[in-house]
Amino acid sequence: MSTSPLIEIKDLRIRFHGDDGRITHAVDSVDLSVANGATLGLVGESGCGKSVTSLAIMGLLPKQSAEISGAIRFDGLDLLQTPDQTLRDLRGNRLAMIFQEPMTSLNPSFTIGDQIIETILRHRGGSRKGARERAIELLRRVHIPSPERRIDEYPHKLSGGMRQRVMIAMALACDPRLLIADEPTTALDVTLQAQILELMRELKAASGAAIILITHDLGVVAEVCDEVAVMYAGEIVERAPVDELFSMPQHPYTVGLLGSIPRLDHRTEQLATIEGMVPNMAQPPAGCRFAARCPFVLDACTTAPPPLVEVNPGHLSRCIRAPLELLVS
Amino acid sequence: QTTLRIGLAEDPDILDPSIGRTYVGRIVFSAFCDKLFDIDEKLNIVPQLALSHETSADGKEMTIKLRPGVKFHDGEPLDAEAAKFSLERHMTLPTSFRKSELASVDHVEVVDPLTIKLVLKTPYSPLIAQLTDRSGMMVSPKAAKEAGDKFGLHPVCAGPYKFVERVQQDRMVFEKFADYWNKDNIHIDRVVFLPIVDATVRLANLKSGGLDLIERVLATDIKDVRADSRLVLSTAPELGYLGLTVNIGNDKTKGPLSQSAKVRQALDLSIDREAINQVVFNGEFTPGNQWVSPKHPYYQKAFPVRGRDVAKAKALLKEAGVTTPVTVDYMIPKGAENEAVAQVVQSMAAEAGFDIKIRAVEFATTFKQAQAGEFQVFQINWSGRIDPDGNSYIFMRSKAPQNDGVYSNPEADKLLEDGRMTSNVEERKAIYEKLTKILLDDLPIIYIYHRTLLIAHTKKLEGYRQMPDGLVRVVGLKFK
Amino acid sequence: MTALLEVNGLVKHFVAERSLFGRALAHVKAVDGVSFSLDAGKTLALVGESGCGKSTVSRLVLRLIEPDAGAIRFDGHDLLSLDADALRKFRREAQIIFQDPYASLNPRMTVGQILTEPLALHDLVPPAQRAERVAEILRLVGLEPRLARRYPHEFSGGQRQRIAIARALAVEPKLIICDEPVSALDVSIRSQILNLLRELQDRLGLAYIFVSHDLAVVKHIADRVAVMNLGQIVEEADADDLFATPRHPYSRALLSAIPVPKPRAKRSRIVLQGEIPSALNPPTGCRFHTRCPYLIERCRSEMPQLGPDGIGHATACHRTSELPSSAAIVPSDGGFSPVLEKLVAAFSGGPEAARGSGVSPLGTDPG
Amino acid sequence: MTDAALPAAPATQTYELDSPARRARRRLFKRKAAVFGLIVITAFILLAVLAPLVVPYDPIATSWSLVRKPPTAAHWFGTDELGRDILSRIVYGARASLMAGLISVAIALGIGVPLGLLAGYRGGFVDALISRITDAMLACPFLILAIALAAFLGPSLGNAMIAIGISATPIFIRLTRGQVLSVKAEDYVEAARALGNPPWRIAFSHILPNILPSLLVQATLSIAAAIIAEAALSFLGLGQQPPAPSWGSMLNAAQRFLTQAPWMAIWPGLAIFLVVLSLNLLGDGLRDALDPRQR
Amino acid sequence: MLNFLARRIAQIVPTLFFVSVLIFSLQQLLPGDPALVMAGEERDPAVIEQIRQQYKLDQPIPVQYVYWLKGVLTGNFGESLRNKMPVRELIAQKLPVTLQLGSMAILIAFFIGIPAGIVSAVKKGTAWDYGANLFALWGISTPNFWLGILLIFLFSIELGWLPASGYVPLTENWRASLAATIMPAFVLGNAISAILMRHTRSAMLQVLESDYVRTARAKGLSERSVILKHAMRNALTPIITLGALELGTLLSGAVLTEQIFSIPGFGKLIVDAVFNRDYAVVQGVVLVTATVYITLNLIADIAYILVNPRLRG
Ligand SMILES: Nc1ncnc2c1ncn2[C@@H]1O[C@H](COP(=O)(O)OP(=O)(O)OP(=O)(O)O)[C@@H](O)[C@H]1O
Ligand SMILES: Nc1ncnc2c1ncn2[C@@H]1O[C@H](COP(=O)(O)OP(=O)(O)OP(=O)(O)O)[C@@H](O)[C@H]1O
Ligand SMILES: [Mg+2]
Ligand SMILES: [Mg+2]
Ligand code: NI
Repeated sequence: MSTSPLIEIKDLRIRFHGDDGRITHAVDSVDLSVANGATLGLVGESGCGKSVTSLAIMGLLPKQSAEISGAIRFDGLDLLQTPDQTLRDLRGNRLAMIFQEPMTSLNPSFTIGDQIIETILRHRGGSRKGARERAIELLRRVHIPSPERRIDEYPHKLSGGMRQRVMIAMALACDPRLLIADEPTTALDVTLQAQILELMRELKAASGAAIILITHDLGVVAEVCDEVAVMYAGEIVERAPVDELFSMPQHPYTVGLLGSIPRLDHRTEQLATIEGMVPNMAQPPAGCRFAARCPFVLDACTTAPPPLVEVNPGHLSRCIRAPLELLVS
Repeated sequence: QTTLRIGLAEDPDILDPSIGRTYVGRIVFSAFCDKLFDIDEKLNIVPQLALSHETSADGKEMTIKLRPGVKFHDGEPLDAEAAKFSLERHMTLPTSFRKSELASVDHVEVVDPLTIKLVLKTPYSPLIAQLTDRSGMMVSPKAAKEAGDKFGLHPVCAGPYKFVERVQQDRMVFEKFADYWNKDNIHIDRVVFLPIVDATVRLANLKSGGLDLIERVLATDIKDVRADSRLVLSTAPELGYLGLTVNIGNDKTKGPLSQSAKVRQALDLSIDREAINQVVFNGEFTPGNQWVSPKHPYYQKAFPVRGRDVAKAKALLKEAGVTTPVTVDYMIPKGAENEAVAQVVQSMAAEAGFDIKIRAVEFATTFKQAQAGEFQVFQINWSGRIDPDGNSYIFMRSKAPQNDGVYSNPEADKLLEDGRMTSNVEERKAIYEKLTKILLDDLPIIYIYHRTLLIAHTKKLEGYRQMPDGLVRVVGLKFK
Repeated sequence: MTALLEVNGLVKHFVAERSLFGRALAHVKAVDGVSFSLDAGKTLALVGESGCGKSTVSRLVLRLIEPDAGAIRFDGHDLLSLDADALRKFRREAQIIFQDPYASLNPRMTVGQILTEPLALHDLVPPAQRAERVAEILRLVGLEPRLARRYPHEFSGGQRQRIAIARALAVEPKLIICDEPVSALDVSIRSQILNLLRELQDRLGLAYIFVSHDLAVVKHIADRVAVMNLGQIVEEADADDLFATPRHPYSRALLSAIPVPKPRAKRSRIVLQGEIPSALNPPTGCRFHTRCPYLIERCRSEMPQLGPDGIGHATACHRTSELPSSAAIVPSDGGFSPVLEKLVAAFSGGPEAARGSGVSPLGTDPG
Repeated sequence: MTDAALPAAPATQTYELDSPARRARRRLFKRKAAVFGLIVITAFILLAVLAPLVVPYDPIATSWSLVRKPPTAAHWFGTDELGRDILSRIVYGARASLMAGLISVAIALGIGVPLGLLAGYRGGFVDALISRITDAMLACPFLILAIALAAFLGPSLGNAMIAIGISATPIFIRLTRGQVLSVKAEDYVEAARALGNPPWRIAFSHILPNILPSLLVQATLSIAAAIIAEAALSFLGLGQQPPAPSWGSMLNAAQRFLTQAPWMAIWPGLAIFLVVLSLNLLGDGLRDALDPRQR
Repeated sequence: MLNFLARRIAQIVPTLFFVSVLIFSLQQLLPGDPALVMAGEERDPAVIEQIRQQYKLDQPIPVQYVYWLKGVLTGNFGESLRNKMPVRELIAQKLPVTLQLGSMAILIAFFIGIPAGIVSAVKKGTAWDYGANLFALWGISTPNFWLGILLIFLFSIELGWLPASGYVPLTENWRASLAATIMPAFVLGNAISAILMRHTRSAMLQVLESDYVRTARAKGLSERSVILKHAMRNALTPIITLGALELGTLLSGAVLTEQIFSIPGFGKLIVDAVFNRDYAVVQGVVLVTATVYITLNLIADIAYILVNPRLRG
């Protein structure tokens, strides 16, 4: 995993210009990288900028309102500088994405077959018949029973889990190098979630694609990711290999997150809570964005934004009080 | 193939001379349904399908000689039997509106194949005039018997053109009848009537060549027509009038106007007829004060149109002892022209002390309200009849059907009856002079003006002559 | 002690399709013979997949919809025989809070109005003292009284959920039905609400019916758990018991699928195969048989009954006794390392624990 | 948590009065087009109310010497077929048009909303009956219905308003019913039921306020439509009675003088256009400002 | 779905019943005596009485209704009081005219409205968008009859390019026919195209924000195929229903437009009939209009189901 990363994001900043002139700082100086075959988990509260980051990679942010700066290097190519046409050739081909809502992400007016075949024809060309065969093959790979029959069905006939499989099949249609999954299981029941996660693990092993998995469920992250990046208010506050993060988080926010999850193994009377609210992204606070909610806050926290520093090898944290062990020892 | 396209101001009702009742309907009839008699510019009665007529000395029998060799459009001959049939149909068809016009006729006798005799119940001098209109129209007995009251959907007469088709509200098409008795004078192959309600649009169509002739040009458009070198304007004084029917005897809505003739005279005096003519009709119409226009042979020159006299009107109101302003419920049928006239009357009368409340009622409801007496003044147009009796009797005779104001004066009744008895023009004029005096005092109807028939056509059309009855006669017309 | 709520053989079928003349052609068997009981001050959790009838049971228990069959006894009274007046009185006793904090508050009423309404409806407090009472309730759910003048849209999801809870509390009920009260909330806020619910239960002696599909949450909050599948309860037991030894194959699958925040957690996951049958056309026999890994012939034809075992653990499965041990099914998250444990404690101990800062924890303004 | 004495943060002050209505107003005022519409309508309303004070001439005073004169310095908009000042008539006509718009929509709201509430809230047979009658009324062309009603009631401005109001009713029934059905399913209505609210209270204090925004938007657009309908009826002679002016009857009169006095047709048409346009702009603005999806 | 259709069709019966009651009672309430109106100037009491009897105008209203309904059920709509033509024939004569006018108007509306809506949604916030919106506002805010008058003034009176009025059947002379109907069709279509444009725009905007359009983009499809294939298909389905609903607007609009342009279609027929109190004609025409409207709506519903796979199954 020490080879040069497949995708490398440097100092990504995204601002939205609202109709009323308000500017939302959705993402601020985000650095990320994912190596070939690795799975990166991106976690954080609602609205912290996870989806926006992933859409930026795909080049799907609205052109009129989104202002993007920084660099997203994919396989040596800066996606932010790439002409639209080239980007379109990459999308669905070497870059693929799965969305959260399986119910609405498929076009209700076309059969699932049409929608998969379309992708194949777009990037691979060839005959429609060949594409259809490949589509059936893909559906089989994502464990859809009797794919020959199912391929001609419309999305509304399929259950949520099935549709999410179709979405995955579609994403895999051209053997992407990078797969971005934006909360692929949030809308699903636990049993279905287990099925989909199982499937993703299986496919990851088979295809060797890199995966960015966006979620707010730390349990899901623990199950499938190699590395985790925790986002808060548009920034990455902590980045670590998965084991490290769960055993010794180095950012108070992550500590709060972990503490607020009910545990199966022992019963706590009180869960940890993170009081207060996410800062207003139209006017982000000057210092640490978590300062207002942080029990470990110092005066220094509110004056200057803390940098993302390596606390342990491979473990970065944006907190001036890290390493946090020192706080309790 | 030449086609004459005529723009009408309305869509006619049914094309059956017995049932038809609209003014425009008569225009269409004249293209395909000849009558026993016709009129000329001077209102003289001239023969058409009849050759001559003769009234017995006691005035109770009228013998009519028919024109020989006349055929209906279906080839049936027009003989005495057919004429008898037609007249009897007018008199007996349940829904015939000609019944009252021919009410004086007791029965019709066939004298010989080309002569009929009308036997009357009482002498009735206006009868001959009635025969110049729909009552005198002859229909094919064969076709009429077959079609019953649907005859009008496919009429068969003895006129210059025969019926081809009709699309409601769109057009009526007629083509030259080859066996017409006067076919030498027919130069145009087809006649098409097109109802176009909007006068501006009608004129625009005439100008653009979409029509060859239009009726009822707006008085305000006359300047326009005269200025256009491609157009010709034909005019004639109309037989009818616009009058204000005053509710005199109908209890429902009696008011100061019904109490005293003085109040009516005051209203009359407050109106400047010439001004109305100028403002609303560019001075093209004829102000009037009697039921026939000043240009009519029966106009009583002894009683000319009086000028406006507000002071006298006020004095009369004072004399009558009414409190001013006198509020008047003034009903008019909807329509821009009616409303314009009413508004001018309103502002004029206001100066004399009348507070006129205009109530524009949809045409369909006016007659019902009129009959029920739900008005104090009813401003209404009468299209006019050839005989002066047609403009007076039914409106002013006690209990006459159209006497909406319920005017009743025994003296006037007597004179109205007398006028019907004699055909002698001088005698009748004398009778009507007495009648005029009474009515101008009583004022059951205040006459305002007489319209001028305004017909415009392209210069290409030759030989057009306008008669006072407003009909468009197609015989003799030709294109340059 | 008699149960606060006793539900017996509850049935609710929704008409899914009607014929020309309004005759029902097809039914969704949303709830099909559900029985359970709940003691005062306790929490019963209803878990199960989407569409299994959890919300329908909740609404039935409150008589927001009328059941087709069955009996509901609340505090010893037959709920279904109440007339309109009595029903209105009952409304004081039991309340509901919903999943979506954005949809459950009337956007045209201020928080004060929302909270005053129940007080006025049941004439609980004289008009003059209502404002004071509203302030009290707000404080109870951890909101500042001055917020009463605001409208719901000015609050975050968590705060809204607090207001919804406050509204439910206003009538001083004995039972609150929580229909997925935390599903729509972020983790950090979720824990606040869960803490609040527990605190209120302790303080006011409330009973909860807690609907959820998040099993970790259920474990945290529930005393008893009923697992539902396609309109029926397939297993009911004390929470600890169920999580220790789930019996029904469906419960096993559910519990085995819980993702836990521990990488490489020990577990023996049962991944269900086959499609979820529809409630419109439920399978014959055991409704779980189409997906059951332990299927035998009998399951196809005969519907198993919910059989109690004497120690309060009931299961509706023909093969309860024959199934393998369920020991390792529930994954173990192992807990925190001691250092992390302390750190978390320091975190939740509030500012004082680490270093006083004076930041007000609540009532920060939304963006 | 016993911090009743906690000082209110100053930043919150601006939010204290942020009711939904206030918020909508703020958003409305941000939209230029809507503000334009509002200004124009306000101007017309002012003109209508203050008509006697602002008009240069008596709108019904005829003048024989001034028949159909094109616009001049004395008569900015020219004169009509009876020599009346068109500007004055337009100003007075605004009264007729605005009244017609407001009153007929008030009638439609007054009948339509209760019926819609009833149909949507009660459901069942009542709903079916009301819905079918609504369908039947919608199936008859609006103008025909209005013409027939106006003819039945007799031509007058008041009757035209009633006719238009009744003809516009089914739209409000349908809208209200649909909105009620969707609001009825909201959790907060269910919560209100759970609190023991009687049905009428739910209908009037929970459902009605929440469907009001869409009714308001529809009302604005319906006022625009009603103004056109009134003009149409007056154009056909079934509205305002002479000599009182209304834009429709002015157009009707103008039709005869299209060639000689086109200004007679242009001003009333423009007035209708401007008012209707403004109402539509305002309606659009309101729709956006009241849209619950925008927070 | 068949069941849905059956129910949908079953709803038509009571609706039509109410339509018939509505128009019947409405026009029985109309003031003015049809017989008197028919007589016009020639008021002969005996004849008027005769007409009343012949057309059962002297019977109580419910009796008249039953007579009328009986007739309608056997396909006999009665005959025009004014010109004795069977109403059925009258309708047959007029229907093609209004159909031609209506379809031209709809064609104009669709050809202007839908592309304008799509362009303005796709180019939201640009000059295109503002232009299309301005057009829509103009279309909605211009009274039909005023536009008609202005067009006549401009194109017929001033420029003399087009006939000011009248109608020529397509079969007789298609050029003249088009020339005669283009102005009224434009007047009618103008308002509808504006409405369609607005609906298309908002439907399109909504669809463009949908998840599946994002999916389509994520697949690397060209913008063209995203819009023309994925977005349009879904945005235009509701337009079908809307188009059908707009037919109501069309029929209402036709009433005045036909009056102004003297087009002998349904609108003119009905207005004249109302003013002439020609009951049978009003009843017949409104009934047919309502039936046509209801049927078209039904067809639109069916079409909507057919193009919508979610409902089809
Ligand atoms: N098109 C847009 N225009 C303006 N603001 C936007 C847009 N898309 C996202 N944002 C804003 O950017 C911020 C980050 O949003 P994002 O969707 O990335 O959150 P997220 O982390 O994916 O949250 P969730 O867990 O709810 O999906 C939010 O404040 C959001 O309001
Ligand atoms: N009013 C209704 N009319 C018809 N069907 C209904 C109605 N309410 C619920 N259903 C159906 O009843 C079944 C059970 O629904 P319910 O809402 O109780 O499920 P749930 O367990 O709460 O699901 P979720 O976890 O998605 O909230 C579902 O199939 C649903 O479609
Ligand atoms: Mg997201
Ligand atoms: Mg639910
Ligand atoms: Ni406190």
